[in-house]
Amino acid sequence: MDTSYTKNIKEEALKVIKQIDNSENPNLQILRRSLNNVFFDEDKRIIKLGDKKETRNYFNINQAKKFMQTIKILAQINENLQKKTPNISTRQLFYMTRGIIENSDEECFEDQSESDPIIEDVEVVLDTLREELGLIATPDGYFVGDIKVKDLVTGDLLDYTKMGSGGGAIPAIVEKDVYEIVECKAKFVVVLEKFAVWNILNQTKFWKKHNCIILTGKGQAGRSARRLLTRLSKEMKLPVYVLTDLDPWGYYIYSVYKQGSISLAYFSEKSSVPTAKYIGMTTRDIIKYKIPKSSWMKLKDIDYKRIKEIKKYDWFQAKEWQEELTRLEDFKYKVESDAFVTKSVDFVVNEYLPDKIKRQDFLP
Amino acid sequence: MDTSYTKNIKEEALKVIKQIDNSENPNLQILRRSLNNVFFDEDKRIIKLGDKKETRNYFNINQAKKFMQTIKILAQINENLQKKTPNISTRQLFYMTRGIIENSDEECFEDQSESDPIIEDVEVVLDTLREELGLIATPDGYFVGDIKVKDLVTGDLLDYTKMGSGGGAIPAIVEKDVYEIVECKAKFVVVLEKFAVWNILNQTKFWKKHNCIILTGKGQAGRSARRLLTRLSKEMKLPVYVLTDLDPWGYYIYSVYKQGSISLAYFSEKSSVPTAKYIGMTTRDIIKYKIPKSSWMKLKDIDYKRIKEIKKYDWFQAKEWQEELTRLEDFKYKVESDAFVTKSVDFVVNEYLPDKIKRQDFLP
Amino acid sequence: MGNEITRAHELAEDHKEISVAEFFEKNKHLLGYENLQKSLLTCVREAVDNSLDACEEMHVLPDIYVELKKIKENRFKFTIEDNGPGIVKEHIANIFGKLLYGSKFHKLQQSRGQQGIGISASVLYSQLTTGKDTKIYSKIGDGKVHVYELHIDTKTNAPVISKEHTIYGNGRGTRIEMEVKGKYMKGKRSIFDYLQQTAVMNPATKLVYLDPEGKKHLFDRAVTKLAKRPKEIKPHISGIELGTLKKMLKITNARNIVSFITTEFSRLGKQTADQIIIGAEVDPKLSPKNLTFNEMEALIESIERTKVSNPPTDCLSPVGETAIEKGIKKELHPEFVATITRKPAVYRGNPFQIEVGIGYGGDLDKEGQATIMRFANRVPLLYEQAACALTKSLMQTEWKRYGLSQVGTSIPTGPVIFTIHMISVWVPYTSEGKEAVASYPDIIKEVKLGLQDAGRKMQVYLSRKKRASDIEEKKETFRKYIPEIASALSRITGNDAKGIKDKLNKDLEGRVESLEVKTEQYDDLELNKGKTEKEEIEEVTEELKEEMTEKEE
Amino acid sequence: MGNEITRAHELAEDHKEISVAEFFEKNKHLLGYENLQKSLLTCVREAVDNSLDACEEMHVLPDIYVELKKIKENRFKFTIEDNGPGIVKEHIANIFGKLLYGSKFHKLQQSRGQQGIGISASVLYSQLTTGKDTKIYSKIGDGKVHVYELHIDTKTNAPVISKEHTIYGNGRGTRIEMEVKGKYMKGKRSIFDYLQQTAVMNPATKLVYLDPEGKKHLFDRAVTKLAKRPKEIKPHISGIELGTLKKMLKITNARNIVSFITTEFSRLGKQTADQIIIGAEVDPKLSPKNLTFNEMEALIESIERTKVSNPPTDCLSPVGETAIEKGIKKELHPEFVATITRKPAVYRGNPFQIEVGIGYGGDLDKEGQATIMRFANRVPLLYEQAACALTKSLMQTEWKRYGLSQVGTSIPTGPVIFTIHMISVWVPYTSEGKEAVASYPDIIKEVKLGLQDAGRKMQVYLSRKKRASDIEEKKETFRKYIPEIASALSRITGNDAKGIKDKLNKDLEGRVESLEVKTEQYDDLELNKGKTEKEEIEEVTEELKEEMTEKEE
Repeated sequence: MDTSYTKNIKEEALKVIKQIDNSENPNLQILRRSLNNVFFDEDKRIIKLGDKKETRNYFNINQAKKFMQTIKILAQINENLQKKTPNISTRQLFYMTRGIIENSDEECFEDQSESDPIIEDVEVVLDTLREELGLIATPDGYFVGDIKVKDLVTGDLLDYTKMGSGGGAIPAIVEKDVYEIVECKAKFVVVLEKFAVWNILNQTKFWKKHNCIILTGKGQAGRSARRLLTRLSKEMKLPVYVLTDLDPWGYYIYSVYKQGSISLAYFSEKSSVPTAKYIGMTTRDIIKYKIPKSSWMKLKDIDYKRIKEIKKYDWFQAKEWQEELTRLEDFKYKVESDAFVTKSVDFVVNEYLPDKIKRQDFLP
Repeated sequence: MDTSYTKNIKEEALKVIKQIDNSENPNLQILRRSLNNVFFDEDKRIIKLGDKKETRNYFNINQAKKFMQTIKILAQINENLQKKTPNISTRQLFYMTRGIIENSDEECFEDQSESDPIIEDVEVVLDTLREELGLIATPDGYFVGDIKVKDLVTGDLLDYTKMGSGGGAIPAIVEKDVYEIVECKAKFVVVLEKFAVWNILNQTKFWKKHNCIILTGKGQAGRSARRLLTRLSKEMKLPVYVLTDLDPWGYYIYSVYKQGSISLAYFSEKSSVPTAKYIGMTTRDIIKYKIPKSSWMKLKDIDYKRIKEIKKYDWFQAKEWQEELTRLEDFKYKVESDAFVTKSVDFVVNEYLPDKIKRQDFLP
Repeated sequence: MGNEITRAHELAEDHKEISVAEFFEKNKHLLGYENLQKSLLTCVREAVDNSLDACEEMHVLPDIYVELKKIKENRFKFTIEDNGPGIVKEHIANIFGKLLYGSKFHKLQQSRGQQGIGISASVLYSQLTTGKDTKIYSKIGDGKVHVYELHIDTKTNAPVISKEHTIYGNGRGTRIEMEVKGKYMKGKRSIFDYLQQTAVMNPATKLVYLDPEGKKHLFDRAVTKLAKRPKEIKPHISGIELGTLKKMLKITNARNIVSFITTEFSRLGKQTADQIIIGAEVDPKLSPKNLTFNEMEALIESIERTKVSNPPTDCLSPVGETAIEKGIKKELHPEFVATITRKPAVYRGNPFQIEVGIGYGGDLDKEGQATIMRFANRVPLLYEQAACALTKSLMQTEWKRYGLSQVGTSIPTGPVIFTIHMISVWVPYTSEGKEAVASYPDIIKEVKLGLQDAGRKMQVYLSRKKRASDIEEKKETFRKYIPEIASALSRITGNDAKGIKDKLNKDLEGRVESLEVKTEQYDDLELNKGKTEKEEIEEVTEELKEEMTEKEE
Repeated sequence: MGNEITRAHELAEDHKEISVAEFFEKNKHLLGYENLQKSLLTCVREAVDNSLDACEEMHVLPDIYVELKKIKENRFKFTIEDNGPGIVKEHIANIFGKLLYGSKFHKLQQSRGQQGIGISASVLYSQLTTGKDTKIYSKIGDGKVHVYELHIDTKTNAPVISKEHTIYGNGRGTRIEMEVKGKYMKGKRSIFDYLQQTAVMNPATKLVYLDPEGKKHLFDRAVTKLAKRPKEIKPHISGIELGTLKKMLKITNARNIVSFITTEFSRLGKQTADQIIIGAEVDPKLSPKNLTFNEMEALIESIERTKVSNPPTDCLSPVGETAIEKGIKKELHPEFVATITRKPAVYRGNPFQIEVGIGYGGDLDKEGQATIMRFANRVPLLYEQAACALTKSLMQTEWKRYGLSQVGTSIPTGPVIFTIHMISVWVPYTSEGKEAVASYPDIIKEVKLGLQDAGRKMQVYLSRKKRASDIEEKKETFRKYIPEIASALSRITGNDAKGIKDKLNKDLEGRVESLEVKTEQYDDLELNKGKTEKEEIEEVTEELKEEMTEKEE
């Protein structure tokens, strides 16, 4: 654990004590994480936080409790870091800081939904990621391919060509200081939204035949899957191709891998793959590959609404995406990647992916 | 793939054709999976299906569509087995059989919720598990410990002492014919409901110190986690201890590992660990280990309702469990296993588990 | 002190008698003249009711002509002409020019008008709002036409005749022309609506209506036989008030108390009279004039304890199930009509009878709440629907039981029309506006039972209809899946798909026939599930008992 | 043909005049005698109203004694005694024994009774239900007591005096004793409820009530000054009907049309009269008696076009904001009362005035809907709440704007009581039962504006109250988290927790003061957010315009 974080926390605390001594309104300066301070960096092509700061005052009725909670989370993280406790989940941190306020029956945190945003505040205050502060999210996802990683905590050498039918689990923390990529012969990465599709690729040894890494975050990507993909792209310089469902939700999952998300803009800066390509499924593929009608599902109101929203996002302004979104609206159906099997089970393995990659037929 | 299944399917189909030829009401005989044919086998201490059969007639307005659907699923599975396609998910099977009925705009299956129960019907008709029919559920869960497995499909040797910080993923299929346990030096298994707790045990190498396997199904256990645990218990004769949240939902998760569930009674027969023990958390532990109040959460109406339900289940009739359930009602709070950290982060590792195991302080 | 005496005397000087015409001139809203739209309708209603009553009294098939002409903004000329008996010359002035003058007030007989106040109030309204006189033509069949123009002197409640002459003319009938302030509206509670409803419940009537837009509407006869003329009856003894008894005792010609009871009241035999008198411990030979106050009280109490037979029912003249059915079909064109004429019943000593009609489907509007047409003695009730006992009874009926949609105790929804008709020698309106029937428990009970009777008929129709479409639907379902089954079985076994398909289709046809037989049995089974009429009567009676103890009258 | 002539003549024989007493005997529900409970209340109300009117006419502080004694099941003896002027001997019989006999009918003056029908109807009800005569004692201050026992001959609508004598006695006043059939109930619309509401809106009155259970209730005076006596006025010209104009033209003594207009109508100067006449293009020198029908119509149309000033308002005597406040506080003990007496306004030529009171909190019931007390000329209106314009106006008001909970356009909920008082020389009831005010747009408008006026006052009170508790709450919140902050900062830095805590607590106290100042500013800001009175008037007027075009009268 990096002791610089405990130093930073102490500095913040001393600033507040000084404000109190001076009878100022005790406050913390925190980068705003609200929409109006999130923007899409056209150059770097990622979603970033701006530099607008919010002043969290104690003597403001809407901020008082949050101020107290922030100080309390800082104190607990400080203690965990000092004691070098194992990594814990945000829910566990919630319990550690929850305690009942004296002379009342009110809890410091009523609910985890109160502590989670404060953790994000602390991340920006200390300019780091929660993973560095000993906090983890439950990981979810698998990957295989010709890559070897040394786990610096356990000392194990993990060979992702030898992970069996189940594949390798993406661990909760994949930061350099604990998870060192020692060798990578794979030439690109294919990310699959759906486990079932990844599983077909794994069973048919697609990764071996095409010498690539196949990775799934099982739906909307978790933190460590995104961090891992970022490292594969930035450190190993591997091209990344993403295959999702043909619906606004699938498009968005792709965009989160690529540019990050608004709600976790700060994390996005450190977990994005601006060079990622969208391999499919696209509306044009439906015709091109004659995807049968039994794979189609009617778009619902909520889908149309989501398409409209996505159309407005800065990072969907590329002409290709605007056209694709319009085509989807006109098409009136969505197609889940699970549904590729209606063509044939190995269609995605032997026909669709090889063909798309060969022709480099991607959306940006 | 076992060709006996395709033979069985053909026999079923020929039976139906014969009925049609004889102008009988075409029908299938299917073991009932409804509550009134599920019972708790007091001797074997598992939840089982009885032998009541249901006749699914075509010329019955409430059964006609289901009859058609059953035949259609049988035909598709038959085809998959014959073609030896890779394993697919139940959603993928849904898409493969969904097609629109000719001369109508009705689909054979409107929704996956229609095809899933038919798959269960097919399992009982063919007296097998879906995993044997090339169908998988998305796996979820991790385990580590001194055990080595040979993956007979890939040929990989999987050493679960060398899986790094992330641990080994439980694959979707852990049946003997593809997943062979070649060595197991671990002496027992600790099952953790929560990933966060498992993660602390893994980080602190609890499994190494106590020479055991630690396994988490991340909440309510999936099919492959239950099958794996069953094999560890039956084949390796390992004692199994389960640690869940102190609430009716936690108790029930334990009971599913141990005796199976009503809704999947047929699967339960093949996936249960009647010798498993409940290690905690119990209401008595709250006092014994002085679990602080900030770990407690008020029981809600829905919790009380669930306690009442569980109290009635045949497999919760043991005196110890009845008393425990009453104590929980009286206690009025639940305690999540995530909340153990309020004592200290290593409490569960260094104090709670070793002490409970040493004293063999379990609920049956 | 002197001052105060003066004050009381001063105050006394102001006291004077008020004419009933003055009273109603100021309180015209009590008689249905509340606003321009309703006032216009009230004028038409009073006149049409009178014409129908007159025709029926003469037992002639009514032939009525109504015309409304717009004179200017909010001003109409209203003309009505009938083929009734006409009015003898001497009475014309009083009938139109005096409030509280009429032939029906003291009679116990089912009729439309009751108070002798309707048409004269229209004259009052006309003169008040336009200053014009009303013109009356009367022919009684003697070859003459008596023509009057008149208004009312409100100070004296007496007619003022401005013109009067006689001309020659054949036939019989009355024609009225008056000018009134009013507002013409279409839709609900319009004059068209009123006339159409009148046509529904008076199916032997022919009505022609020329509306202000010059459009002519014909409501033709559905039947050509008039219902029998209701008879006049004596009062019924049950529910009599002490004050009324006292008055009757004073003016009777009966020599003793027994004959008083048997002659002055409806259907009271000597046996029952004796029973009442014994119960009251009164000397039966006593002259009615000599009864003491305590004896009268004892008599009242004894009457309350004695079970007396119901009044005669020949005083009531229902429209009849067939005639109502024809009336509904002719005007509204539903696909199905159920009608029920209940047996006569009694509330507070007054005989009454309920007739219910339900029309379903066809041309009726499928959207929204059902239409309710309420009638009292064949007169449509257009206003105060919510306050009316007939509506309340309908809303309290559980229509789901009979196959209609209904939210709680509201009006059911769907393509349905209800007609509820109450006939009685004395219809208890909640106000002189004659818009709503008062909620007497016995009336509510009868209406509910009538609705339930008709509801059961409708339910049989609806479930038959549903069964038939159910079978068709089932057949279609079975047919639909056969190709899928055949193809799947063929894929598994390699057998010929077409063979399987054809065999299954053939089998289906045979099965549908046996299915149809079975369905008929279902029909019976489901009907048995409903409550029997006896159970329903008990249920309704029970409900009403509770209500009565709450708001006893 | 001969036959038919006979039939018309036959029918004619039945026609006869009906006495108004007979009419109301049969239609007693029109006068409030619908059921036993309501009938008993109606008797008490008519008598109390008469007593209050009589005392006010003599300008004496009313002192009224009411007693109800149970004789047997559903039979009561009702006694009332007042300290009014008494009734001169010659008028006693007619006042109690003749319907439509009174002093107020022809007057345009604000008073309780209006029709000369109330107390004589009670006598009629009493004799009808119990057969007993009514006993009246009258003292006009001349040392004598005139005692009468009488009932009504309904055939002739005339008093029948059974006993009559004079004894000696001092003072003034009237005492009535009658026996009636009735039912005694507690709770809503009970006699207690009615008397309490009367006490609220007649705060100068002292009422003593001895109930059938022998319990004595005192409703004492809240003020000792009677409101000024309302004056009689002439009719107002606006909204006059053609028929009325015609009648007035006939009986006037004015020599020409100008003086007719200026003398027979309220507050009409020569200038306006000229304007009307010029507008009608009528010769101003014309004698009123010689106007043609067309000229009358032209006059009416010109009146409708001419803007005339409102009628005088000294004919109205409001209770006043302070007196109503005292009345509400004395009887109901709320924590806050807002009262508003609106300026007089006019509907259809009749001056009227609205007074509104809102009581909040204190002893009022916190659960359920607010209580609404409606009054017309100081008389509580107990029935037909939903049909009343006063209630409708209240429900259409947006109470959330004034800090109360309200679902849609329903009665708001919470510990609130509303009093809505309409005074007028002519209160337009929807029926003779005097239970609900008719929905004239001008009345609805005034009530809404009155409610909004009072609502604004209440809202200021409620938001002040809320602000004060808000500050306390905020302070408490800030105090609460200080120990947690101090301890956490201490854990991080090692600094002394107590020091940080004390410093923060000290700082908090200083800040609260400045907070209180700021909060006052908030108060203003929030009030500004609400609509101004002018905007509200415009809004209400706009709404009413729409309604009027829909159901124009």
